[in-house]
Amino acid sequence: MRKERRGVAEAASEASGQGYGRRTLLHLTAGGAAIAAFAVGGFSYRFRDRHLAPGQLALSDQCVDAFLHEAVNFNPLLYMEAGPETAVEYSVFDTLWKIDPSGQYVPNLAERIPTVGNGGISSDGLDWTIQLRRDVRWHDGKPFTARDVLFTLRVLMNPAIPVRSRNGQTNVEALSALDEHTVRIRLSRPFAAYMVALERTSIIPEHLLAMEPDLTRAPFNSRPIGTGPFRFQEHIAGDYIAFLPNLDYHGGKPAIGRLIQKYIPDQQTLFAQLQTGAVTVLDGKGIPADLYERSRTDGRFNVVLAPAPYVEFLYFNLGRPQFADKQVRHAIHYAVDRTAWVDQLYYGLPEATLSYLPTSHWAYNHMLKAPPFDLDKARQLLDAAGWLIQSDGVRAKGDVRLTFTCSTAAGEKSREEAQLLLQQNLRDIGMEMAIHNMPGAVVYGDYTTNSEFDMVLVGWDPMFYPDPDYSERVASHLIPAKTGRGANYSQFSHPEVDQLCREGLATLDQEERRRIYWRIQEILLEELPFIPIFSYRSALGVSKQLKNFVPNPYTPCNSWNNAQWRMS
Amino acid sequence: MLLSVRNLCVDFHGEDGPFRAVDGVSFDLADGERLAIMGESGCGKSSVALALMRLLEGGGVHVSADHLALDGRSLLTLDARAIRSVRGGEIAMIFQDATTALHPLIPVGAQVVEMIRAHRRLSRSAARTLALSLFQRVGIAAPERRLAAYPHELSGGMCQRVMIAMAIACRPRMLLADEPTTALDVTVQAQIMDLLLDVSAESGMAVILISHDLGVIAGAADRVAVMYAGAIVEIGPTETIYALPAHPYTRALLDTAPRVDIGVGEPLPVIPGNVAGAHALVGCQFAPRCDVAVDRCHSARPPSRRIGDRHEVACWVTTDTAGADAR
Amino acid sequence: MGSLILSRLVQAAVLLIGVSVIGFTLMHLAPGGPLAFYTNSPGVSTADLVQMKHAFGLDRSVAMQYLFWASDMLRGNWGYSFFGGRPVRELVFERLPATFELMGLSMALAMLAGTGIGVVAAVRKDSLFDHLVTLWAMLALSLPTFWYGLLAIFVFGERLGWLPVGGRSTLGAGEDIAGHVTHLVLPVGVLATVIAAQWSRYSRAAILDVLGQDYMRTALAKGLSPLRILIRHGLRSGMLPLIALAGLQLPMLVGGALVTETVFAWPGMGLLFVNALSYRDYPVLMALLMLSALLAVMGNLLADIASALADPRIRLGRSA
Amino acid sequence: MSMGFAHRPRRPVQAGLRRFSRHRFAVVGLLVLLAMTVAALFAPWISPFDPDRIDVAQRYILPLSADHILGTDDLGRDVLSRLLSASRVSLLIGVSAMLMTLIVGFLVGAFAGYCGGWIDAILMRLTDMLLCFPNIFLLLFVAVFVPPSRVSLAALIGLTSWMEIARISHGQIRSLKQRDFLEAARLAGASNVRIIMRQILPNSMTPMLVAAALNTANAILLESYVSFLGYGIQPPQASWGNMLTYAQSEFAIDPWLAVFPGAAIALAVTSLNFIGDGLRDMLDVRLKSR
Repeated sequence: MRKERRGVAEAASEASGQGYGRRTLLHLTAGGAAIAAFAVGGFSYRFRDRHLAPGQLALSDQCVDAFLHEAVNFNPLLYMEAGPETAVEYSVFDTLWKIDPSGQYVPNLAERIPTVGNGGISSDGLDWTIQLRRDVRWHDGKPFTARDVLFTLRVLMNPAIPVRSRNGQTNVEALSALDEHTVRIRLSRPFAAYMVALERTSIIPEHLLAMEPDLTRAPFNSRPIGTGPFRFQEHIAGDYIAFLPNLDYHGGKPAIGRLIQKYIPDQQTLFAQLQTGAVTVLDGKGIPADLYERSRTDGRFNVVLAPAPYVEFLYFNLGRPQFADKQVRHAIHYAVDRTAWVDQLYYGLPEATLSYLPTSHWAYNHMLKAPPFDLDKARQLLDAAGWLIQSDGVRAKGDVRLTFTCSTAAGEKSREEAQLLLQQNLRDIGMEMAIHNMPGAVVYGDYTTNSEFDMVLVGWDPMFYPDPDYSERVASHLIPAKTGRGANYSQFSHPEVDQLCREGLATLDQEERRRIYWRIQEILLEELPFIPIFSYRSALGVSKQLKNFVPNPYTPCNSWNNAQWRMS
Repeated sequence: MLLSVRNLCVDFHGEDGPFRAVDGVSFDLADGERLAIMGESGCGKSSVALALMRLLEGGGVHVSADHLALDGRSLLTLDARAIRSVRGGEIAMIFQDATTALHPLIPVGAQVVEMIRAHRRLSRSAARTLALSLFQRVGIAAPERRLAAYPHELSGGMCQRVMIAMAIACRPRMLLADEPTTALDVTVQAQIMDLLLDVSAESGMAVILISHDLGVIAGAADRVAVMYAGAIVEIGPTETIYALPAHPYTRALLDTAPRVDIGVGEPLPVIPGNVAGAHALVGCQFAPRCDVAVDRCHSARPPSRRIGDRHEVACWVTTDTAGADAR
Repeated sequence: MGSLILSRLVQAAVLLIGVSVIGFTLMHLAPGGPLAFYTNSPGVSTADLVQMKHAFGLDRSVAMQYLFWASDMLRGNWGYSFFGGRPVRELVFERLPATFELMGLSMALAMLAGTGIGVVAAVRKDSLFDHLVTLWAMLALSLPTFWYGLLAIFVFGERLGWLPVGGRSTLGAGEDIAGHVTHLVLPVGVLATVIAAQWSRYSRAAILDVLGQDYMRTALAKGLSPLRILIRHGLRSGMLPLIALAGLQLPMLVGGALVTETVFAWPGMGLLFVNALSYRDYPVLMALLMLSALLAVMGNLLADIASALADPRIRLGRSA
Repeated sequence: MSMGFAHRPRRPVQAGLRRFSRHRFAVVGLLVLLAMTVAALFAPWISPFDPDRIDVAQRYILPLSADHILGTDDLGRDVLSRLLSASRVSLLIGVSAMLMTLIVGFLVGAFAGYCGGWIDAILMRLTDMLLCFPNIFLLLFVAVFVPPSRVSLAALIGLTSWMEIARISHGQIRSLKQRDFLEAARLAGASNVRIIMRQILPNSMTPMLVAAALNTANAILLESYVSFLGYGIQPPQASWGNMLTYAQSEFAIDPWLAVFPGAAIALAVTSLNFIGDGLRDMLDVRLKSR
């Protein structure tokens, strides 16, 4: 059977010199035509879709702000993913006031910042009167009024609408418009963080949304109209969002010709795009730590360090018998090699901290002392507390073994490596830590909220950052596993902290507050419901052409001043 | 002589090592003559046929001959174009299983037309008319309709008729029929053989009939060549071979004749041993199975010697005796 | 023909229902859920979660949820994404062109080149060319595509700077066909190379199979030219299994470029799928699953029809 | 056999082995794979270092320098030791996924083919359907809902790629059913299970063997894809896939970190593919190459 095939094969190959390849290809072309048609379909669809692209715009005038994640919901009250969606919010929408890099509030839609001094806030801290600017227009030309502010706040207070955060608004007792451009808000209790709550609240247009039957499904959410420095132009899903400058912006006409928010899901690709100049800003979480060294010497772009309000924590579940003993938590703290963690695994990019606040925060307690990385000390502590090494090499006390899991959202390399380092150090002091990482959707689900974890490695910010309030995560009445609300997942309960949290929110005097939060941080480091490791600092890659790019440690997003960005 | 073959050898260099399938075959064929090549499966008879058409070249197959000529023209030195005009044009070939030898996706009529137009300058419609008449000639009923039929819609016999129609389409000088009836029912076999003889007689076409079926050969061939392990061990007029087989192998073959009719394609059970690989032995290839072999048979290859009128045999034992008789 | 299509359509409907039930159940039995993302947002209270659960219909039993989903689907309502609230159909259809373009182009190129290479390799079996092709195909198929993708980005994008390394167009360049083509080069190059390697194997095997057939020898014995034999006799039957295969690869148009799209930031379905997976965006996931299943069913049907049309031995009306 | 020619008598097994050994690529593949398997089996004894031991002071050591033949990674772990340890996981996943594939595929195919009728129709149409989904699509869809581990990954890969085997065994059984010996077995009073295990299984073994080699290769590749998309084997355990994935970001710092696991995957997969090819030639089975 095989042999005569040879004859044919040979005979056929005789012809190959006579160009049968070409004819074959012709035949095959017909076969591939159907599939090629698909491709052509793709092309034509694409170009029909892009009629908006301004042919005459100089590319050099365009700023490409690139993120690892994609913004999908542009409604500033509804989106969930901080980062790219916040960047959309800052471009298209305005808040009553902003916060500048020095931590000062700057009026935006409001005429001035309300204070007790200027009468904007009543002396009991309950009545807030806010004067609005009269020269602001929505992108569709309609004037901005007090009705928009009231509408926005009412949406936040409407329990039927799943907004991103209604924090602070729960303290609102009454809302009213004194006139077209004056808003009066009455709080039910003095609430210091309300300044931040409003700083975080973008105003949405009442005239476009009041009639929407279901705000969560409004077309507005994908074609937003705001008062901000940039007008939404187009969104190519999975690709980019384009904005054009709002020529009538009340804060002055933005300097860049076109702002593009680009979505690049792979870190390596994102970085390569920065190097080739296809991307103006490598934004969001920035350059991964392991590329930080190299990016500083690359020379094709600037590296801008942007502190972010997130702190990396090891959160204990105090409901677990292993962690109920404070000595175990302290022993683990001794086994945390903060220096290696920060300097080696994260290449010195973030900043070590001993509190839930970054060290640069005004309320940071500089008296906190870091325990040394000392495994012997850890062993002694455990021995003294009666946790003795068993035959299997793992410590135990009674029938409680020092065995537990540590979870985080899978896929973040540096963090997983930190887990490995910790795992090794803990093994050396007789604890068995199993790594149990899961996709984010699982880790941050019931697993965390119902306190089903042993230990999680997370990066979290204070609820009202830059306000130092942290009651949401430490107050005993906010343990979701017990009380059904709050975010005190470690189930920490400490009467003095509860009391201090209340006091801290009730006063507007910063010195008084500093004293209170210093004490809270002191207690937390002693009680150790969680171990703070470092506060985040992103290494942003910024094209040398881009001027006025100034990161702001008090905003979750670097686009806070993008009206001032300029391409040279 | 129409066809003259001297010392034809076919060597395979396959995955199982080098191996000589045809080992020094020589014979002549006259115009209109019908020669049968007889032998067990695997004896190299089909290789001879394919070698004549130069269908075995390349890919580790080597064909050589001292002399291989059709009408005095050497077939071995023809270029690709010339050999193509010989194939189908001067030598046509039909195969054992016509149902697989026809392309399953092309209507049989078109396959015949293709053959015609490959060799004769005829318009498509003229070729089709010719194909129609050929179909009638080979006894295909309702030829109009059958032209458009696909092989799988026809019976095995019908397919073989199509093959024959295709083979005679270009009036070749010679027809190679490689086991043309093996795959057919006994009743159909006879019809096809009759048809084959008929058309060859009519056009004066020479035929080489390759078969292991003694019955078929007896009625069809003028001369018979008996092959064993790649070599012709005996060749002579049909009556002579059947009546006075000279080679022990031929004798054994004839003895098993009744059984061959039953077990088509099976090795001959009564000849002890298996067919040896050609060139594996120094002496006579048949010696290990031969019941009359002498020492010499194992040490030296017997040459083909003439022992009668057009009757040649390659056997030490027979030729020695015959030679003695002749002397 | 009609009855073939009809019976296959019935089968397809049954299958689609099966796939949807299995997919839906699997999704809902799994740990984690779409609300996890909201949970992670510290501003969302437990009461909000309950409210959201209700809004998404997640407080109903899985069976009820399925019925609601299915009846919506049948009425052409694909549902709304849990994240962003956009209609799923809109989300999917705005991604389709990009994926079709990338995958369609890659598959077309790969099938052309792969088939050509495979045919030559088969015809010249055991030649140096054949061995090289075999080696190439094996290597191309032995490393994950993301590896090639990252290598290509590193070499052609970052180091040499010849080609853009991600995205689908030069941003803001308008209708820039040249720019568009340069963006296609790397992802299509990587995908097409891998698919072509596969096709060269398929077509080589198919042609080798054909070359061993009796009718190929007949064609030679007829004195036809080798070119004619290869094309009219060889390819005609050699292409049969390939046509069927091409039909079966139809669903690749949706999911085949998953990894490549991630690497090259290609705004297609693959990215949508990966994101929907990590967010547990059930309506989007179900839509993609069903779309893929639909294409699979269509591909099967097309393969059968194509085979039936090309091969007279397959009687129409009876499933192959 | 349209053309007969004499062939040397040789026992089929011998002939098969000879054909396989003539397939030079396959022989090389087999040797490479054997070497890898032996290395994997003895990994704990031949590893120069503890594969999981972190020593940040010793990181990014280049290959062929100091004690680390293949260098160290970003945590200062010995790359060679990790590769060896990873080969245990990856090969194990490959093999167990393959076994899973064989078992599920064979059972489905055999059951369908043996029962015939509507059971056959349903099972085989389902098989066709699943076969149509891009493998990675199906795998990811399921992988998201199951926490990744060696066992679950192997099971997932196995459960999402049994369809080809089912088709093969189905085809085999349908053709075997035509033959006499099944009838004979049934007449002799053998039970269905017995017939399947004793008659059908051995008879459909050969083409499944070929598919097994190719499936193992496929499983190893799939593991790397799943790792890339973040659903793979968890640290600290190394697998070729996660080593490759982690090495991505070090591509510019230390490309060797991506080269070695890549080479290991390529070597294993290529070897398995060649072995599959060689087996195919050796057993001379006509596999529909899908």
